Parts: sequence; structure tokens; C-alpha cells
Amino acid sequence: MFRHTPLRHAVLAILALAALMQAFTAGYFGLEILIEILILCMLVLALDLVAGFGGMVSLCHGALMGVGAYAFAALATLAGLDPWLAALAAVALTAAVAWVIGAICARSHGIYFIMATLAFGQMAYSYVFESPLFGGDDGMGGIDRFDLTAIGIDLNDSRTFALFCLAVLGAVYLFATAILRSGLGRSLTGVMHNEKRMKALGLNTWRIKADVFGLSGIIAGIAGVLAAQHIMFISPGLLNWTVSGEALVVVILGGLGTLVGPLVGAVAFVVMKHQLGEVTTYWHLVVGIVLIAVVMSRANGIFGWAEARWGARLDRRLADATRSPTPEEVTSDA
Amino acid sequence: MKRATMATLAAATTLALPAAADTVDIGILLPFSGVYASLGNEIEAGFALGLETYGNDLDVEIILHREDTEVTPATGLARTRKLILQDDVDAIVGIVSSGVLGAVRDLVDGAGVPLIVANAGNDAATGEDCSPWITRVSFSNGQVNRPMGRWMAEQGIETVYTLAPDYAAGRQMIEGFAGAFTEAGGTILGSDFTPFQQTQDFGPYIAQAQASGADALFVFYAGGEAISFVNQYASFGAAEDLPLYGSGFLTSQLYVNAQGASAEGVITALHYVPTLDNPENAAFVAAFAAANGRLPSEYAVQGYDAARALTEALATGARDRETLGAALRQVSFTGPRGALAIDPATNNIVQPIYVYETVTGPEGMTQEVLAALPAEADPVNGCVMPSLPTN
Amino acid sequence: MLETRSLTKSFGAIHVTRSVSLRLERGERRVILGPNGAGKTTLFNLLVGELAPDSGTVHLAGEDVTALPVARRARRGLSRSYQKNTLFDGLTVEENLALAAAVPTGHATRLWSDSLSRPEIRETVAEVAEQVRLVPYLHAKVSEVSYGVRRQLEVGVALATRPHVLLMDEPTSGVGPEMSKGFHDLLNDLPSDLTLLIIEHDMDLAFAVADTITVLNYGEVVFDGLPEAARGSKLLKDIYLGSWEDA
Amino acid sequence: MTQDLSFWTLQTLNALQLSMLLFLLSIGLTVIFGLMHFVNLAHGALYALGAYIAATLAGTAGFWAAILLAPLGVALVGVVLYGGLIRRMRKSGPMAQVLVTFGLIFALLDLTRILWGDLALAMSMPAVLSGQVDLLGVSYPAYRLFIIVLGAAIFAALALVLARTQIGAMIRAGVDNDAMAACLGINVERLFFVVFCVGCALAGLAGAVAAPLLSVTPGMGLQILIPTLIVIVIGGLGSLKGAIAGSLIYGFVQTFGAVLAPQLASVLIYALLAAVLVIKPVGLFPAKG
Repeated sequence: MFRHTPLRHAVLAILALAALMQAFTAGYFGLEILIEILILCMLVLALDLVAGFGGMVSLCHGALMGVGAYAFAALATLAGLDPWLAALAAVALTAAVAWVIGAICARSHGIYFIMATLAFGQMAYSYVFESPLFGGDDGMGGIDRFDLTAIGIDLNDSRTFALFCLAVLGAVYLFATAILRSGLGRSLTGVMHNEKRMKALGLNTWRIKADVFGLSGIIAGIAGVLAAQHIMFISPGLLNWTVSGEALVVVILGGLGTLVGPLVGAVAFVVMKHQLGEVTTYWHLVVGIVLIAVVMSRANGIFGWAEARWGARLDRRLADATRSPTPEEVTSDA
Repeated sequence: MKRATMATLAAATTLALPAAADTVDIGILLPFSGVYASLGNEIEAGFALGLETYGNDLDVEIILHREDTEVTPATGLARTRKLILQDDVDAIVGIVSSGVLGAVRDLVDGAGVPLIVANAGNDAATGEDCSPWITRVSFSNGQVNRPMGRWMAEQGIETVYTLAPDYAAGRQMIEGFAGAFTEAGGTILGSDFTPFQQTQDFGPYIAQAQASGADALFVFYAGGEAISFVNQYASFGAAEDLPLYGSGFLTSQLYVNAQGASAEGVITALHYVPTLDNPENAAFVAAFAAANGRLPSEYAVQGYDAARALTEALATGARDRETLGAALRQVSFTGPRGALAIDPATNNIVQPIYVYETVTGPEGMTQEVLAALPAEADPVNGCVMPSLPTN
Repeated sequence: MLETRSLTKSFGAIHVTRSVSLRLERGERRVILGPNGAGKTTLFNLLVGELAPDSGTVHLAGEDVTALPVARRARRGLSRSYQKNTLFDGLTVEENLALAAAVPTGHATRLWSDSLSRPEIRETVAEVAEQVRLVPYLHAKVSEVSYGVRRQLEVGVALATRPHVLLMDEPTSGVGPEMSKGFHDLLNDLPSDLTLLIIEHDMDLAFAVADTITVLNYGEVVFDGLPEAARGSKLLKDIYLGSWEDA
Repeated sequence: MTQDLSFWTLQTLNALQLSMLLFLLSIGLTVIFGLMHFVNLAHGALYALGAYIAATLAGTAGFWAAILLAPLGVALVGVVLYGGLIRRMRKSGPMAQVLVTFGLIFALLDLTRILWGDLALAMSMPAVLSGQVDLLGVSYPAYRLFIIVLGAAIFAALALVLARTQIGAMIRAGVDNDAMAACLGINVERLFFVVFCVGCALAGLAGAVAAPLLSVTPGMGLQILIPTLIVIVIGGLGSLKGAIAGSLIYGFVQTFGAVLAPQLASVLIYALLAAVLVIKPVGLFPAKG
């Protein structure tokens, strides 16, 4: 069951501090990378929710994010809806689509579940790719960011937008933990551990799975709306299965089913991608080897490894201490 | 993350010139990974050769900032923002896919940064979406195919079946051809658009075209799809009943060696083939082959001419965004493709189109030019060209 | 309370359950005896709906539930434990019980309430832990406790949904005689209005707790009656002990 | 449109050709899964490797040598992969296995780019197969017929091996219940190794025979992966019957979808997959119930 350990709190605090520092000090491209990380964080939180706590390894979360992005763009630019209203509708639509996919796929398990979600994701991708209404493979432009000038905030400034995304990510993280700590989330964990028993106890397990998949869709939809606003342009590539595959890699790299781990994974993945991308166009090779090494090490990703190595000791020490943990203490211990 | 930024700056390469008085920052925006990586590399090779050939006499230091657009418009846009906002470039060169061009159009137009398009052929970019800041030295999708429609009708071909991948460029290429062909009296018996980058087996479509009873088949394919298509077409042995014509990208110099004998007899039209007989081209082909060990393709010449256009503009004394933008619109020169000029109404290049047949030569496949169709400017297509703010 | 009428199930040519008709009254405690392969577990699977019968019906509290899925039957007060531990292995004993206890309250599907911290669920968990002697192990993970404790938890999870009818599939399977005795006390402590159907191999335990006994052989009911009658029955000795010795 | 009988014959042959190519790929993947519960996502990368090796060898050693050597080369890569990665991953969960092979996709993709470049390669077909054959009233490319015949022959051979030979019986026992098979004295590890290598060789063969038909590009492995996975999931994992049924369904739906409902061509197969999974969540002919 999900719970916050001192190590998790500490890592969250470090990540939040690092993000804030980056947001206030970085140049233009540094901010772009930060925003990219923040949006990826939301997507992998959505994925970890279903994959790490419900055993539903989805290859359609990229497509769900794309549905959110396209719905927002279409409602805001084509239908001329107020951006906030468009965002709300886009998130609701994404959640509904996710719920339906979850409900249909809930009966399948393992590789069949993966393939079923892949099928739905690719259907959405093909549809958008060939749809003249949404600009086909050329994509759609002219997407505006939220207008917060009424309260003195200009989101067209990269720094402000980065901080806005950070705030949204914080809210999304709290939402995800709230789901996991609810009766629904607890039951989901039960379903992952033993679906047969949950049924025998009287639980509609497909409903649990579909509901959480729908909730995960809300997060993916939010990520989509922000992704569309960030680039101010969207193209069908956003829905392709490789985006979902990459998100899955990030979740595993960070630590499946830890919620904090995928955030670490997102930072590691994006930084690695950009760093290597500067040096070589063959950065996939390095990512592939790192991925193999992480999985072969049998640790549950970077964060899972840290938790296994330092988690227990640190938790004990911090439990003994009467003070609340400070980041310095944690770094010195690590 | 700070190190990422520093690495980016370090990656900006300098073309060091002695005692340079001025510097200009040029962004190179090309795909270096993903399915278009080979095109990006080819254009870059041509661009490098162009700078080497024409850039040495200039009293200016050119600093290049190289960015990988991958294949995604979103990435392309993000990289363009970086070039404009962080690297503060004076001009941008490149862009392979029309999707990326569409994505960055508003940004470069709004920011007032001159963009030299070295490939993307999207008709709208020099049509309804035209911008005084965007100058295209490559081609437009309609431009390379319209003359072929008329030419084929003149050859006595009455009915045609068309095939192309189902995406914007594919549809525009076919539209350009079909419009001119029907205007000249021909009939399109049928058109299929194959799922882009998902179709590997063209057999069903080729069979469909054969069943239509058309006089000829006109197609547009590029990259791996071009190789697959030509090979599969040849294996069906349809050449006698249904000869293959196409947009010249189908049998580009880049792929003819992979297509081998399958490409024999295929007739296509394009703005460049390496066998063009003129002194500029002879010099270019020799220099390119010496540097890269292979013959240049149309992509290479587009990079080469992009560098030429840039250096011509610099030679007028232009050094910043405004002056470069104004100067780029007025360049005209005779290059490997023949006499080139920029159409002031659309900022698109005006160039001759060559009809050529792929034939077996002494060293593999080569191109035999059948006709040089005169240069003509694209229709304005709804382009309302505002004058540059400084003018 | 629980009734079957001519319940029949076969896998291919093998008839696992042949026209089984049973009737349990409210509060009745019935033990099912029978050699291995007599179709006892299959009968349980048919009763809770994990298998669908070829013919025949299952009635719960007077209503035909044959067409209902597992979860719907469970929500009507039918609960079961498994012969092979079917627990939430990565979780603690307390979490196992709480997951089960939350189901009938409706909190198990709610987004805005935490099933683990609801007072009524905590109360149920505490009560069940007391009933099945799990209080010392509440905070241990399932993987950390002994096999015997897991058997107790297996029953505890089934009990935590507060069922009206409880089916126990060999609750003492694989545990020593000492713990078998413990189960006797445990069963005696259960509320008297709970209807119990138990598959049991331990004869002493079976006769000690049973109000009535049903004997299955080759999927057929061969005896149905009071324990006293069964104890002396030659039939039971023949099929049950006979096969026991064979095995 | 003039759609007479010969047109249908032609398209049926096209569908069969695509089916057989997919069958060569999916059979290895599905039997490896059935036996080892191992989803090897890098199967597509091995197919691409087969195509590259064949295209390289064909220039010097000729077509037939290339077709023979490419599967052996890929099998050799399979041996290395099995010894270095797969064997160690046997006890890990399916998730870990999926990810290791996902990492392999990344690595192999860039390795082919480094070794062979970004530019597409091609391989010419032998003269004897480059013409057309008159069959059932249509003139059909000989090379495509060759693929159909090759696929059918391999299907027949595998069916025979599985049904009649001792190793076939061992594989069937292993797919059914590997613990039981081990109890029966079958050397399960060696069986896995042999099956894995044969699966790799078949992927290499598929790549080699596909090379003259398609262009050889770094992305071809990723491109074929999804169709292959769709085939084995529709067919049901672990069975020869499932692989052939899935391949035929895919081949016919794709081919006739392209001709009869071109607007739906790209969505059709995904819709079919979704439909199959809704009705039969474990595919049409899974090895186990």
C-alpha cells in the first residue's frame, strides 16, 4: 500500500527545491527542459498510478495525453471556447475516453492488456493522423496559453509558465496520493495483488480498474493540455505508441509503484536525452543499455534501488530524531 | 541541467575566418535522427560545401548553431524557439518536413527571423501562409509536379492512376499533378492514398492500379517507401501495360542504387538531377563527390543553394535579421539547377523542372534528362505578401 | 439459507459434480467429507460462482443466484476461504483484513474516504483479528508470518466481509495437530447465526464441529445426515478411509 | 472499377504473401512466449538484423547464400542474447523481461544505424525469381510466390516436428506445463535454448526474404513489431495454430481493407484487435485455456 516514508518526503523536497532553483536561475533552454520534465512527470504519475498500483501496464497513455492536447486545441482554437472551459472539457473528455478503454481492457491481463491498450492508442493515433479537421500529420498551431493577466501573471513568459507547471504538478501529485489513499486506491492495490480474491470478497474488480484508469486519464489529460500550451503546437506524433513506451521506460527507470520514483526517472531520462543528444545522435543506444542494466540489476529502478539500500536505515534514523528532516541531512546521509 | 546548456553552447561550431570584422549567428534546423536523418545529413553536407565555396571571400564570421528537429513538429518548434530566444540567431536554415515548417511559421514570422527553407515543400508556406521572413530555395509540392502533368498529356497519355502516401505532402504532390494533367485534357482514373509510414506492401495498390486499365501510373513516394515501391512495382512486371511515372523524389539519386535495375525506365520530374549538363553543376558534383564520396542528390543541392543564397545576402552587407530578411528575397543566381530567382509575390523559388528517365549507366543507375521544362512562378495561392517592417 | 438443486458440472467426459442437492438452514454448520477428487472444491466453486454449472441452480437466502457473478453473490453475504492461500501477499495482515472489511461498507470503491482509517472498518478488523487470533501479527507482512498464521488469515479475510454464509475449504490443510485444535476453538467462537459449510479432512475436527455431515464421492452425495449416523456408517469408512489408505 | 475474378485472385495472393511473412516472424515469438512466458520485443530488431545481414551478403555471396547465412547469423546473435541476457532474466517477472527487450530494441536500432548508416539499403532478387508466373489466370511476381511457398513449407515442417517428433512432444509438454515437463526428465533449459535460437533464426529468415521486397531501413524492425504482436495476440499466445490463424487474419484484413475501404485501412486492424480482445480476452487459439 502506498505510504510516504521519510526517504520519499526527502526526495520530494529535494526535487521541488531543485525545480524551483532551476525555474529561477535557468536560461531559456534550461526552462524549456524544466517544463518538458514537469509535463513528463505528470504523464508518468498517471502511468504509475495504473501500472504500479493496479498492474495495468498501459501503452495508450501517450495517446490519452494526445487526446487531452487535441481536445483542448480543437475546443480552444477551432470552436473558440474560453481556454479554461476548453481545458476542463478536454480533461473530462480524456477521463471519459480513459474510463471506456479501462472498462473494455479490464478483462485482459498481462501481454493481452498491453496489446489491447496499444490497439486503442494506435486507433486514436491513426484517426488524428488522417483527420483533415485536426490538420492531419501537419498538426495544429495557434494554441494560446491560459490568460492569467487579470491577476498579474503572464504565462507567455517561460519562467512563469514553468512555475505554473510546477504548481500544477504539485496538485497532480497530491491528487494521485489522494487516489491511492482512498478506499478505491486501496482496493486497486488489492486487485493488483490478488484479483480473484477481491472478486470473492464482493468487489466489482473491472469497475475499480476502469475508475482508476479514468482518474489516471484526468492526469494524462491535464498533461496534454499543458503540453499543447507549452509548445503551442500539436502534431499526431504525440499520440504514437512510442510516447507511451518512453513513459513506461521512465516509470521503470525511476521505480514502478513508488510514485516518487517515476519523478526521479523523468528527470534522469530528459537530462540524459539532452546531454547525450548534444554529443551523439545515437543516444538511444545509451538509453537502451542503461535500461537493460537497471532491469538486470533487479532493483526496482533508480529510486527502488535507493530505497532498498538506504530506505530502512534512513527511516530508522529519522524516526529516532525528533526534528523534522532537512534536505541537507538527507544528502549528507546519502 | 546547467551543464546541458553549456554543452549546447560548446556545440555551436565556428567557421573561423582570419580578422573577421562581423559575426552572424545562423541556426541549422534539420533532422539528424529519426526517419529523415539521411535527408538532414545530405542537406547539411550540401550546405557545408556551399559555405566553403562561397563563404570564404566574405568579411564576416559565420557561427553555426546546429539543432536536431527529429521528425516531430513540436520538437522542431521547441528547437526554433531556442535558436531565436537563447542563441539569438540572425537567420535559420533548414527544415525537412512540412509539418515542422507549419509549426515554426508563426514563430519566425512573429519574431522577424529570416528562414531559408531548404526542403519542406508545403504549398501553403509560400501560399496563404506566406511570410516576408520565409524564403524557400528548395521547391513547392505543386511546382515540381504541375509541369509533369502537362508534359505527360503532351506525350499522348490519356488516362492515369495515382498513388501517394496519405499525408499532406503526398496529397499536394498528386493535386499539383492531377490539376495540370486534367487541364491538359487527361483523365485521372483513380487515386489511392496509402497509410503513411505504415504501408510496406504496395502489392494490393499496384494490383488495383493494374485493374483500372489506365495508360500510366503516377506516384509520389520518398525514402524507404520509394525503394519498396519501385522494387515491388518492378516485380509485378507491369511496365508494359502500366508504365511508371512519378515525382522525381521517387528515383532520387539517394535511392537509385538501392533500387537498381527495378528503376530502369521509370520517368519522373524534379528540379535537380546530378547529370544536368552545365558548368555550375559539373563543378558542384565534382566537389561534392570529392568531399562525400557519392553523387549529390536534390537534397544536397538544396543545402548548397541555401548556403549560396545566404552568402549572396551577406555579400550585400546584410548582417542582422532585418537586412538579411530583405536581402534574401532579392537573391538570384545561376547554380547547378540553372537560373534561380525568388518570386517576390510568394518568396518561393522559381526554377526549371527536368523530366528524366532512370537508365542503366556504366557505373550503376543514372539519369537521362528527357526535357527541361521552363521555370514558372507558382500561382500566388492566396499569398498576401506584406512588406518588411524596415522597408 | 444456502441451497443447491441438482447441481451438475463436467469437464469433458469427467463428471465432477453429479446432481448435487444440498440445503443448509440458517446457523447450520455442515462439514463436507469425501476423498480427494470427490468434487468438493468444485462444488465450492459452483456455489460462489467461480464456475458455472452445466445444469442445476444455486439459491442464497431463497433467491436463485445461479446467474449472478462472484462479486454479486459475495455482496449478498456469501464468503469463502481457499484451500490454497489466496491472500494479498505484499500487504500486512491488517491491510488484508481491512481490504475485505471495506467491501460491504461501500468504502472500498469510494474516492473521498480512506477505507483503512474509517472507524467502523478498524473496528471490524480488530474484531476479526481477535476471532481468528491474529492480533499479534497485525503489522507484519503476509510474507513474514508462518504458514499457520496465513491459514488463520485466510479464514479471517473471508470473515471480515461479515458474511451470512461462510464456505471454508480445508481450513486446517497443511497445519499441525496443535493448530487444528486451535481451529476448533476458533470455529466455536464464531457467531451462532453464521451458516458454515466446511470441507475438512481432519475427522476429529469434523465430527467435533459439525451439526450435519455430507459425504461426496465421485461428485455424488452418498451420505447426508447427522454426524452420529455418519460416524458408524460403513459407507463412509469404505469410501473415505478406503481411499485414504489407497493414497 | 473493374474487379473481375483475376483481381480477387491477385489480391488473395497478396494477402497470402503478407500472411506468410508475418507467420515467419510470429511463430518464433509465440512459441518462445508459450514455452518460456517471455515476450521478446526485440524480435522485430532481429528481423531487421536478418535483413541487413542478407542485404550485405547478397552483394558478394549471392542471394541464396545470403538467405541461408542471414538466419544463421541472427541465430548466433540469439545465442549471445540467450547466454548474456535471456537466461538470467528467466526468473524475473514478465515486466522486467519486456523492459530488457525494450532496451534491446533501442540498442539494436542504433547499432544498425552505426554499422550500416541511415540510408536505406536494398537487396536484389535472383534472376530465377525476378519474373512473373502465370497462375490461376493471373500473372504474379515469382518472388512473392516464393514467399508464400516458403511460409507454407515452414508451417508444414513445424507442424510435423511438433506433432511427430520427440522434440515436438517435449515442446508441447513444455508449453502445457513446464514444471511437469521438467519432472518428466526433459532438460527444459536446453529446450528453451534450442527454441529461442530457432525462433531467432526464423526472424532472421523473415528479414532476409523481406529484404528484396521492402527497403532495408533501421526502422523496419520497429515497423514490423506492432503487426507481429497483433498477429500473436489475435491468434492467441503459444500455439502454431494461433500464429497461422492470426497471420492469415492480419494479411487478409490488411490487404482487402486497403483495397475495399482505403479510408479505414489503418484503423481497421486495430479495431479488429480490440474486438477480438473484448470477445476473447486471450485470443482465438491460446495454447492454454
